[in-house]
Amino acid sequence: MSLDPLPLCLLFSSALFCLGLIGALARSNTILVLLGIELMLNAANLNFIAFWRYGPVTSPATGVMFVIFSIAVAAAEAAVGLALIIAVYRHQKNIRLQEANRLKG
Amino acid sequence: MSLSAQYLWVIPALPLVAAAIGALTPRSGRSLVAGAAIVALALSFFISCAALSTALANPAAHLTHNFTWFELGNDTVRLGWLLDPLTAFMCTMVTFVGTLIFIFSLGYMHEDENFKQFFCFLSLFAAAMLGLLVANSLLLLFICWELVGLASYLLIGFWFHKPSAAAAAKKAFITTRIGDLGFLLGLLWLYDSAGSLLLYDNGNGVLEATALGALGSAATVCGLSVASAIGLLLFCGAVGKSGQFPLHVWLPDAMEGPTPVSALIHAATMVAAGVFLMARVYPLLTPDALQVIAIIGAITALLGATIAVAQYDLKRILAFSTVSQLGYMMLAIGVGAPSAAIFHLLTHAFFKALLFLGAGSVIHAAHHEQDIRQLGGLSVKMKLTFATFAIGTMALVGVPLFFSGFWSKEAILHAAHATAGSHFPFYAALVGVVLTAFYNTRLIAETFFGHGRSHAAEHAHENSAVMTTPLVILAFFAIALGFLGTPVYPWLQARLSGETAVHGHSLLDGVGLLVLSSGLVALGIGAGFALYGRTLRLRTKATAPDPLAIAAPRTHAFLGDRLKFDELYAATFGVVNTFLATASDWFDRSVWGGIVHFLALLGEFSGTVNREADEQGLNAGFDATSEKLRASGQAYSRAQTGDAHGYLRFLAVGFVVLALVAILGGGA
Amino acid sequence: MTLSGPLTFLLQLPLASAAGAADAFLERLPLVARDWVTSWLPEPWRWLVNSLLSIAVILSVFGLLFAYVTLAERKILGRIQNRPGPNRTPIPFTKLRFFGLAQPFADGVKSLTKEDVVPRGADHLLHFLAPVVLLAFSILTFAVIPYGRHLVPVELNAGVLYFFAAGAATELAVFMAGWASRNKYSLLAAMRALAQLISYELPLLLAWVPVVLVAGSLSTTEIVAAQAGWQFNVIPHWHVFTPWGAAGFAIFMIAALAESNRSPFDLPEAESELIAGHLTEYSGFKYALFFMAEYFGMIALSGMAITLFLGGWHAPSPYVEFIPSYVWFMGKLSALLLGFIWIRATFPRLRMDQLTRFAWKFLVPLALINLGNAAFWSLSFHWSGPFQILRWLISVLVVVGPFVLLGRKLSAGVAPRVYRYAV
Amino acid sequence: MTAALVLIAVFTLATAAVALSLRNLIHSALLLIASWFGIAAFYLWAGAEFVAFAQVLVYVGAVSMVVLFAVLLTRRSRADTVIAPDSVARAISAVITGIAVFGVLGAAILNTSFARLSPAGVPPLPSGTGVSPVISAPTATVRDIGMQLMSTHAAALLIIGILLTVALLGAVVLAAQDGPESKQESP
Repeated sequence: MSLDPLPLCLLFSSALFCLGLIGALARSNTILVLLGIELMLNAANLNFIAFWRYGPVTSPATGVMFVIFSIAVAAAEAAVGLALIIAVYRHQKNIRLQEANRLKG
Repeated sequence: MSLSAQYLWVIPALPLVAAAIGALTPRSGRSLVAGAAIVALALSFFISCAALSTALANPAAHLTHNFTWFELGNDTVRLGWLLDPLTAFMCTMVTFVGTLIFIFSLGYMHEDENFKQFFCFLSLFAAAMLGLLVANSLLLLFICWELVGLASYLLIGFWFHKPSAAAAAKKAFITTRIGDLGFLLGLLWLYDSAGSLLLYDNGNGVLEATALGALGSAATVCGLSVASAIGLLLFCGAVGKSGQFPLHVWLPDAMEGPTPVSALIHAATMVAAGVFLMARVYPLLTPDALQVIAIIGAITALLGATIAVAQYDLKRILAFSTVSQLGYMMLAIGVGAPSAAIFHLLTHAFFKALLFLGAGSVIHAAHHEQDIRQLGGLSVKMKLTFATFAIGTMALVGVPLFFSGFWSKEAILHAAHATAGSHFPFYAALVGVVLTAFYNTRLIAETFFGHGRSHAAEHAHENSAVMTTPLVILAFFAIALGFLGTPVYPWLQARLSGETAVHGHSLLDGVGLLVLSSGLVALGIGAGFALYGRTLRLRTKATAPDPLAIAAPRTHAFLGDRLKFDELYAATFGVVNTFLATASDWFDRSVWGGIVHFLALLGEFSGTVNREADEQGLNAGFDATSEKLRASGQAYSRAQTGDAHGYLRFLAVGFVVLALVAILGGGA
Repeated sequence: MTLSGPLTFLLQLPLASAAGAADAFLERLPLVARDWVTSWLPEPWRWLVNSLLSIAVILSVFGLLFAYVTLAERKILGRIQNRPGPNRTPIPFTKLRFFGLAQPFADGVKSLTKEDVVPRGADHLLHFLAPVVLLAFSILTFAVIPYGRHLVPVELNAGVLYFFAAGAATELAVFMAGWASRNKYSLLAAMRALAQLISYELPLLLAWVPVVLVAGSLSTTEIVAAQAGWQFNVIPHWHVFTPWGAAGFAIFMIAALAESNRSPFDLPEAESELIAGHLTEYSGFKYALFFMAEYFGMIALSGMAITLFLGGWHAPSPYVEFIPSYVWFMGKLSALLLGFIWIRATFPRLRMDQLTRFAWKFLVPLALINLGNAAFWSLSFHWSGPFQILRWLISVLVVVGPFVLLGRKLSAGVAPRVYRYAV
Repeated sequence: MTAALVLIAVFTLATAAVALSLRNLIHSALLLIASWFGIAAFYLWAGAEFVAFAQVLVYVGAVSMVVLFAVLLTRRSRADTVIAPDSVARAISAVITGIAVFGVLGAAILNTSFARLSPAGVPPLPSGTGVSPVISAPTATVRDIGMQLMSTHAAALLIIGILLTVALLGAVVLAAQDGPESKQESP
């Protein structure tokens, strides 16, 4: 295993991504699932920064830009997601994700 | 204090912002909207003063600032601002008179429930008018021109619940639009031949030597040179906007609007736009075109003065006098004296605004009574209004030496006399002077002297200071402004023609003309006094007949019907229009309607056939297919488990499988 | 390393004081002192000691300031309410009282020796962490404020953002305190406090955005540098002396009052109505830590207000520039803190609905309009002559017009209360 | 430098892992906030100052509050914040899936030679020497970011603004109670 910073950063971010994935898959509380998804988003942001920092193109701040927009979208996503959770809670009196399946075929 | 042409847009932008504030404020924000409108226009006035001082520093220069609006294929459409003495004088006048009228409106419209909209519209109007003045592109000028038309439509029809006001607004809008069509055609033709609509553009503008030379050498069409044709088309727009014969009919009807609107639109600004346009494009006009303009102007001047003699409505008399005075201005342009035309425009703006505001003051005091037969004896009750109104009238008539109208009219007469072309305009103008003096004497006598001939007139009293103060200020200028352009020291004309030196000449040079016109004025006043002044004591009731009607009943009735122009138009254009409409209607109903009915029957028949075939033949097959589709859909829908975890897991596993395939496949 | 290092250093001192204001001896005194201390140490250690020194200085100076602000507050409130305030604490083992100057230390000893009560069933870890987190983040905010010409602990490119990012974390501590107490009233009060903090976060942020817009930087040092210079040598170029700056400063200070839970926005604690809001279940030194963090927050926000609007460490006139910059900073800070105390003694408390309505319907729209105003200001910077007057006029109108309109809307249907039987 | 990265990574991953395995929702949320701090620390480490502070401001200041409010609003009694354990089978399958994904990603990363991605003319960074790579680091000052936001990315900025507004309104509409419903629900 090399000690270059770029692979390390990427390993870090993929580990974070997989943790988020495991959380989203394993937990039944919708809030925790949403938080897992937030973690996955953050892992993607880590990649942007890592490539911006150590990638081939050095000058423009494109990676930073992307992360800024991504954070804004994540904020919107969190607000809408949690509002959805509250709406779901009002309908079925709990927020277990596997019970929210009324539209199944 | 100086102003770069680059910042000229601030002048129209300020009232525009005020209009926007007005549009966005709720109905209750009366004082805010009125305050914003007045403050914005006052600021515009100060900036206009800065512009004026800049322009006067170098009157021959045309300071411009051009920029690209958008590009369309290979053509770039460019707009710009222009600063020269013409623009600067007009801007200063419009903002100053406009501010006074706005202030007057505070009092006049105070009880109106749509007070807020009124100031919003006024600001919009002022913005459009100022935009028209600062434009360095005929396109931008045309856009603002149309905006002015829209604003005047809104303002004339402000009391839209009155059917007559709504009709007058419509009439004004449509009549001016006829002229605008000619204007637009002229613009397109000009763009086609000159390749630009910028007025001044470092030698490439349409008013500069290159383009003018190119136009002059262009081929002729039907005996007219292209330049003359374009000039006359542009003049069409001015005819509509400035109420020249034969499109003058809208202007008197526009008096249905509130009086400050009449003062603003029909005295100071909008009607002046046509004259301004002609003065602006003056370098473009050929002698042929100028001849036509002079004759139209002369006819208008005579016509307006003649009709005004037999009107009873206070504001309508003033309106016809406006028509007549605009005729004078056009006449001046036609005889080659645009600076005299603008001089008269400026003086006229002040004294006509004064007259309209004075009329507004009278009307407001007399509980919205406008019929001069119902008024009378107001000189005692409204001393200040009477004094200022009298000053305005004397300026309008051209009472010698001390009133501005005298000097500006003198300049026009002088130019008309000196012209190389036809002398018809000159004689028409002289007759107009007599008539003007006559009907104004009648107006003053009927309104302010004698007995109050109605309840309203007897109980009128002077208005508040917010209404009388503008009158006093305007009266001052109605006197003072004339001294800017006396033959002895024609400062204004010199600056307008781009000269820095002023070449005055002694009064004695044109003394014959001076004496002649003074005599004509005296004649008119004398005739008016003889006919009206002496009989005032006898008439105490509103029903008493007009002395002129007794003297010449048929002429009076004909004049009173405004030479039956409306009837003439109704009988000619109206009848043709109605006929065409009826014909189209018939054609629509029977011919096209028949075809459509036939097609519809055909469709109905084929539909019946289709349905039969469908029900008997096709349906069985479709039903079977639908069943199959539904079954397969149900099968697929089982994959839709509603288990979000399952979807996510599926996604992740799918990713792993695909990645493995890619890695192993790529490695192989 | 020999002793010659410190000695040569001392010899250079007179030379240093010969130059201009920026190099005046008093101005450089803190730097000189620091370099003198570090010059005793071997080279590789110096940077670490440098940082530790600034941390130690900030902690001690502002710790002491906190102690005496509490004393000053009690004394001044007492004066305003016609009573003497604390004046009896003597120097230990003597009878010297000195107006009760030892009071803060007595308070400290008292709160340290009190029993630390934790409710049964409370979340022990969070109960402990809440004051720690709060205090930590309050102290973090001190890092980017420029205290003097040469005195910025950390120079950050996005210093202002850092300040408010660290400030945002205090909300977390409030929530932790309310939730960990296992007391439904604590929790409710914490929710109310959060609603207030979030509501006033928005005007607070929007109030300083115009400054960033005009100064063109998020760095605190550059914002201070942008306010250098004087008009006619008496009117400093501080942002507060522009229409948008004055409005921004007012909004900022109001929002800062609310953010630091000060009267008249002290609903979360409201000692006279609730017990202590989300701090009900805290006692002893934890309570003191909360108290300390709140005062730190207030001091930091005042420091930021000085940096953003009041010209930072700049002197108000070149004639008094000989007074070193950090003295000016501390002077302005004391003035603002005095203002806080005075307001507390003067204004009655708001109701919850009035509080949120004031933020959302008045401060936020006003701050947004002010942002546009600042944009206009920076776009019209080259206007001169009569346009300069026009610029001021428009800018003032943009501030005053919405202020009047919004204010009228806010107080519509509300009349001053009439006390019919009280004379 | 690398040591700092490893420290940050371990902190972030550990807090995230513990957060996602706890049964107490409040503790999970708070630990996750700590994890977000770790990510902000990573940004700081990588020299993206502005992003780090934005991360703290948005996640710690705003998203965390929304999460905590959501937790408190979706429970009926205090005990509800401690949720029942989830099914073991699903947890095991989740861990297996996660490890598989990590295996694929990790293999891909380790098998890629990133040296050729380094900018031309700059030699690949020496490994393990502890020399700081700051020399070749790209700089993105706040001014650069602001300039780019207002020029190159102006359209994106506007769209994000609209998106946030719409999301805010949508969230309010979703979470707001309807008139008659609220009457039924209030006991």
